[in-house]
Amino acid sequence: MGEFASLLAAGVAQGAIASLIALGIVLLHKTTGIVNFAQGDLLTLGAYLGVFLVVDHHVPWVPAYLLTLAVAFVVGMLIERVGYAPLRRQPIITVIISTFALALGLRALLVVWRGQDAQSLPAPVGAGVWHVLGAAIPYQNALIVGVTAVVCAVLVVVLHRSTVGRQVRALAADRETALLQGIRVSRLSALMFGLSAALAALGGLLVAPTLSVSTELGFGLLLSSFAACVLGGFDRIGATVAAAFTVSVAQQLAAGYVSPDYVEAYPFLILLVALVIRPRGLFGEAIGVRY
Amino acid sequence: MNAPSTVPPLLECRDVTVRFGGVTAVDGVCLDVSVREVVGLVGPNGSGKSTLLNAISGLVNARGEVYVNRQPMPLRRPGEAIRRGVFRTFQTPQIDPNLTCLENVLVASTDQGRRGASAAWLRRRAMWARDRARWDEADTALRRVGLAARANVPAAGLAYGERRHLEIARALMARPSLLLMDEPAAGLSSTETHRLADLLEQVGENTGLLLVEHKIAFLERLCRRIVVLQTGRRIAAGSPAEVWADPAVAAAYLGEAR
Amino acid sequence: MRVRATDRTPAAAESQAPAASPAPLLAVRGLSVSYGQVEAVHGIDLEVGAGEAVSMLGANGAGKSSTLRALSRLIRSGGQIVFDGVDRRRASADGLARAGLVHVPEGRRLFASLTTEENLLVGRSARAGRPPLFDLDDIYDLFPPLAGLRRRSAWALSGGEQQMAAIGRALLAAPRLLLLDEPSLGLAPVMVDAVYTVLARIRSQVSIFVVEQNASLALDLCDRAYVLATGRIVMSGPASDFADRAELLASYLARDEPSGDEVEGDAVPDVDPDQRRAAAATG
Amino acid sequence: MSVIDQVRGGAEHLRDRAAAAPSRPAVFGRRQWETLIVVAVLAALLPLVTNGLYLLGVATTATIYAVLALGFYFQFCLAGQFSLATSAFYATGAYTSVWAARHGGFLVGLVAAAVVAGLVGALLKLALARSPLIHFSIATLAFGSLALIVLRNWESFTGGATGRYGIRTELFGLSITSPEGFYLLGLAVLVIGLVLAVAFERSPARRDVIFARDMGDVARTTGLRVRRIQVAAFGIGAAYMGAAGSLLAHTSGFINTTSFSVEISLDVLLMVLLGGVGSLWGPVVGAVVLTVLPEVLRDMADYKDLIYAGIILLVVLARPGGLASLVVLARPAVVRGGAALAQVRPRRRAVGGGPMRLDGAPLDATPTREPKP
Repeated sequence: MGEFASLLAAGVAQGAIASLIALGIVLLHKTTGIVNFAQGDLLTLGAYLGVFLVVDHHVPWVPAYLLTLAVAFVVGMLIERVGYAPLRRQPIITVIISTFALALGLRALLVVWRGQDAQSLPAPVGAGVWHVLGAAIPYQNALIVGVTAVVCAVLVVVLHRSTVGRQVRALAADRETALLQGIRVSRLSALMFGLSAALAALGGLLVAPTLSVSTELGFGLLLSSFAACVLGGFDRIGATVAAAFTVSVAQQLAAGYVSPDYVEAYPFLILLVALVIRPRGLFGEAIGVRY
Repeated sequence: MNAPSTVPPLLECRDVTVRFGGVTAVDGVCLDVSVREVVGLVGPNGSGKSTLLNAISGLVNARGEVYVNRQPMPLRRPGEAIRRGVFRTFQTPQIDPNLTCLENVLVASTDQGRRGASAAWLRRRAMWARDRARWDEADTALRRVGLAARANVPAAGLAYGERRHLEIARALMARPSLLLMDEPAAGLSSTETHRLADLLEQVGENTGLLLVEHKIAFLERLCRRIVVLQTGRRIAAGSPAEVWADPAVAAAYLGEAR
Repeated sequence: MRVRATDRTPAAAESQAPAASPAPLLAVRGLSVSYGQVEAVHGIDLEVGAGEAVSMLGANGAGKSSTLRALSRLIRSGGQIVFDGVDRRRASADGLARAGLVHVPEGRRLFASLTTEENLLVGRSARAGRPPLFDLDDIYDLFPPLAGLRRRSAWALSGGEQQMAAIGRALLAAPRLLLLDEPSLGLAPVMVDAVYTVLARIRSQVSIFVVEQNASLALDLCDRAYVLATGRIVMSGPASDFADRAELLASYLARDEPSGDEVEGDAVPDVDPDQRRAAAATG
Repeated sequence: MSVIDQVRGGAEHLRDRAAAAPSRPAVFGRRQWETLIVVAVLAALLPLVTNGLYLLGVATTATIYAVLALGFYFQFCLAGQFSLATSAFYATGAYTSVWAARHGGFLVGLVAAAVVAGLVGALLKLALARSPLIHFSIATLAFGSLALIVLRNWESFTGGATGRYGIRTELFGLSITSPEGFYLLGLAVLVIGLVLAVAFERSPARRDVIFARDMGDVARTTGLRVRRIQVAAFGIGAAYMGAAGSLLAHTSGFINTTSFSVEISLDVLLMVLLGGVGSLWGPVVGAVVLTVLPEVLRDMADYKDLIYAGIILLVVLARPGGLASLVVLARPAVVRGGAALAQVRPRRRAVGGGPMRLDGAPLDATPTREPKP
């Protein structure tokens, strides 16, 4: 029993990180149609900023985390200016490829700034462990799940209750008609780039204490977040978060009970099998064709 | 044109229905086109004309039955119609800017043989022979629509009217038994509209035509029978003269007479 | 004074300015839209006075929708667009909406994934500080069927219900001028009547410019009307001048092709000069 | 696939141009065969110019990446399938070749690598045929990672982490060991790849795959079997990548899973973008440039990626057509250049309605040099 619980706990924690990144990707895709391949490297940026502030400059972890999110937000807005706005008329694939270039550039900057050797970020809640149902759950994992739950709750409330949330969903549904309602579409797009970057950076800050921080950190996690986005159909936030947890828990259970050396392979296997059955993702609906 | 009753039916639509969420764009429409008959399909904006064409050519989810030469045709699959000789053009001419005019026509060739990679690598001689025959056919089609001089010009450089004619050349290349046309005369000057009518008159001699169009003078010259749709339903059908006299049609366009 | 289409004068009929009213709320001079698509607009002039209701009639493909999309800055256009005394050619679509020129698009285009009430609330984004003309309850009074559909997702509404919600959404923006693009499109006659009854009720509070095919209802609602055919205004004048339905139907169905754009093509099939400019304009 | 047939095909074209074919698709007018022969001859002279182990090694790697990039050209530029599984097909080809070469030398290994990788690619595309572009691209990213993990754990086939070493390369009975030999082997495979690519371009298959890529459902209503065309094109691309894997194994003599990281998929993508997506020369130019560049930047290793990113952003923002459209040798595809040509060339009316050459000049006129756009 203990082993199941600990696998489940590990899966839930990993699912939380994957959902933070996936949320950023889906929100951005819904409002701008762009899939940002630099999302993973924004996560790495968040982790490194955390290390820079907390380890190098002994900033207390709450202001350090807030400052990191603010910086990530600004970087996200910059990416919108450099990688999205000038390519307004280009086909989507050119814009996606420009996010590739930005990802490469960001990773190179991090290498130049922090060098190659791995670093680590101490867990803000200490390295203690909880014993629940025979499973040893590190405090950090609990913090990850807690923060993610709060972030998701805030997002749902803002999107469904507030004016700006309704405007974001309107923009996602029909950009041209959103313009006709007087919604400041270009400003909102920039905000969405910032928000998705901040979500990724938050993911970085939370996962850093559990793994060693290297320039490749983000890209590895990105793949399982993409799997969640595709399974969620790139469309609905609830479906994406559910898919993120499903994929991560399934991965941990399969690693525990089937064989550990394929641990990284399971999310991809799940994604491929799901896509063969549901070409548009588990929850994706057929998109009406207009001629 | 011969009376439709004695001529075998080419296209038969029974209760074709298309629904987008709460909106019923096409509502149980029945429509027939006989072999070598030219039928007009008219109606105010939003009456479901284009959606009906999309349903027949498998581009939108539709319910109901459609028969071609009395054989049932499965809906919702874009390739089924052409396999039964039903070709369609679009409201906005669908031209591939990355190919030349000739290539835009050649792709519709009914000769599917020796066109793949294996032919390109292993049987080039046979491939050339087959392709030259296609070139001749495509060249004649381009001449018929007056674009022979533009054979090698990339389609991206064509003016709107020329794109419209290129799509018709592609239709000729496909040698369909039934041609569905979505507002072929839209955006054309009156000269071009007359020229298009001349061309379609020739085409209509051995090919069935179903024309969605607003230019009534153009339709009257080509069609013996016109079907009128309003809000997805068929509200009138008959010869052009009968249709224009029908008060329901005037109401469909102008609203209820006050 | 009504200028008839068959006159040999140049295509753009000069519109007779109504009795000396204050500067028009919306004044359009030489509006032209050219792109590879079907509708092109060739230099039209029109006006809507404050508190006035004006209609633009025309058959399919006459250029009605292109005119509205140009007015609301969704597409680029030539000519001058003066709204509220300010030339708006540089304005963005969302900026113009916030200035009070609110456009109810063709085909209603509600936000499918939002509920009916959420769609209405989004309309307030364009109010931008203007005192509210209507609040939510007023909308449910004007359109009773919507009261029962607050929580329903917009994609599940019928055509008529969607049209009501689209107009309600625009009214919540307290528009200074309401642009309506074919409100009768695809609606059953009983629904069209319901929509026009509401438009008649709000006439006193909002200036209206409605583009329509359904001439009789539009003419009942409006003071003046223009008729557009192949991108040119061929008739304009007070609504009473358009009683002759047969003639109107004739211009709708392009029975008598306006001779204005007759082009003598030479042996090689030449292209209508407008089309070539259109293609060139789009590059 | 007999090489003689290709050469005859080439000669056939030279004869064709003189024969007064009726209006013939313009793409056949371009001098692709001549360009190919010039490139092959020039490249073959390299061993005479230098015998440095290091330089020939870099040149051999350039040929391998050029074959990989050609495979990506078939999948992305021609068929429009944005795939990130290049490294998986590359690895599959390498290990298959090592396994097959034991039974019949390099040629058997090469063909086996291409066939197996090609089948895997075709099956992947077939299985995901109805997925939209973004879903498919991410699925290929997943497939790439999955395949590498499977290969790493498939000890019997791949030798696991230690990999395969001491790979011998026998061709027609003699064993190739010298750097010149490896380079010429790489060049030979690249030239065969180019011959097949040019033959594919000069056939109806090119227009079908481009129409299917650009027009989707409209192509289906026009009668094209879009799924079959795209599965074939994706499979052919994967076969090229398998062949490149075989080349890597036999010219480096040693492979293990670290030689096939996901970064290779990114590098090949960047090569094609940098080189140009408009013609089959783009990928080749991009591959050579991006293989040589890091060697030149050797001392600025840290900044390598930064410079890459800068170049790519510049190319994507400034010249969507990529470098190839600048290189004189790589004639721009008639498609992109054609539009400029159409305007530049005075419109010549057919005199007396006689048969016309494709570029509008009356038949008897000698083919004028078309101005470079």
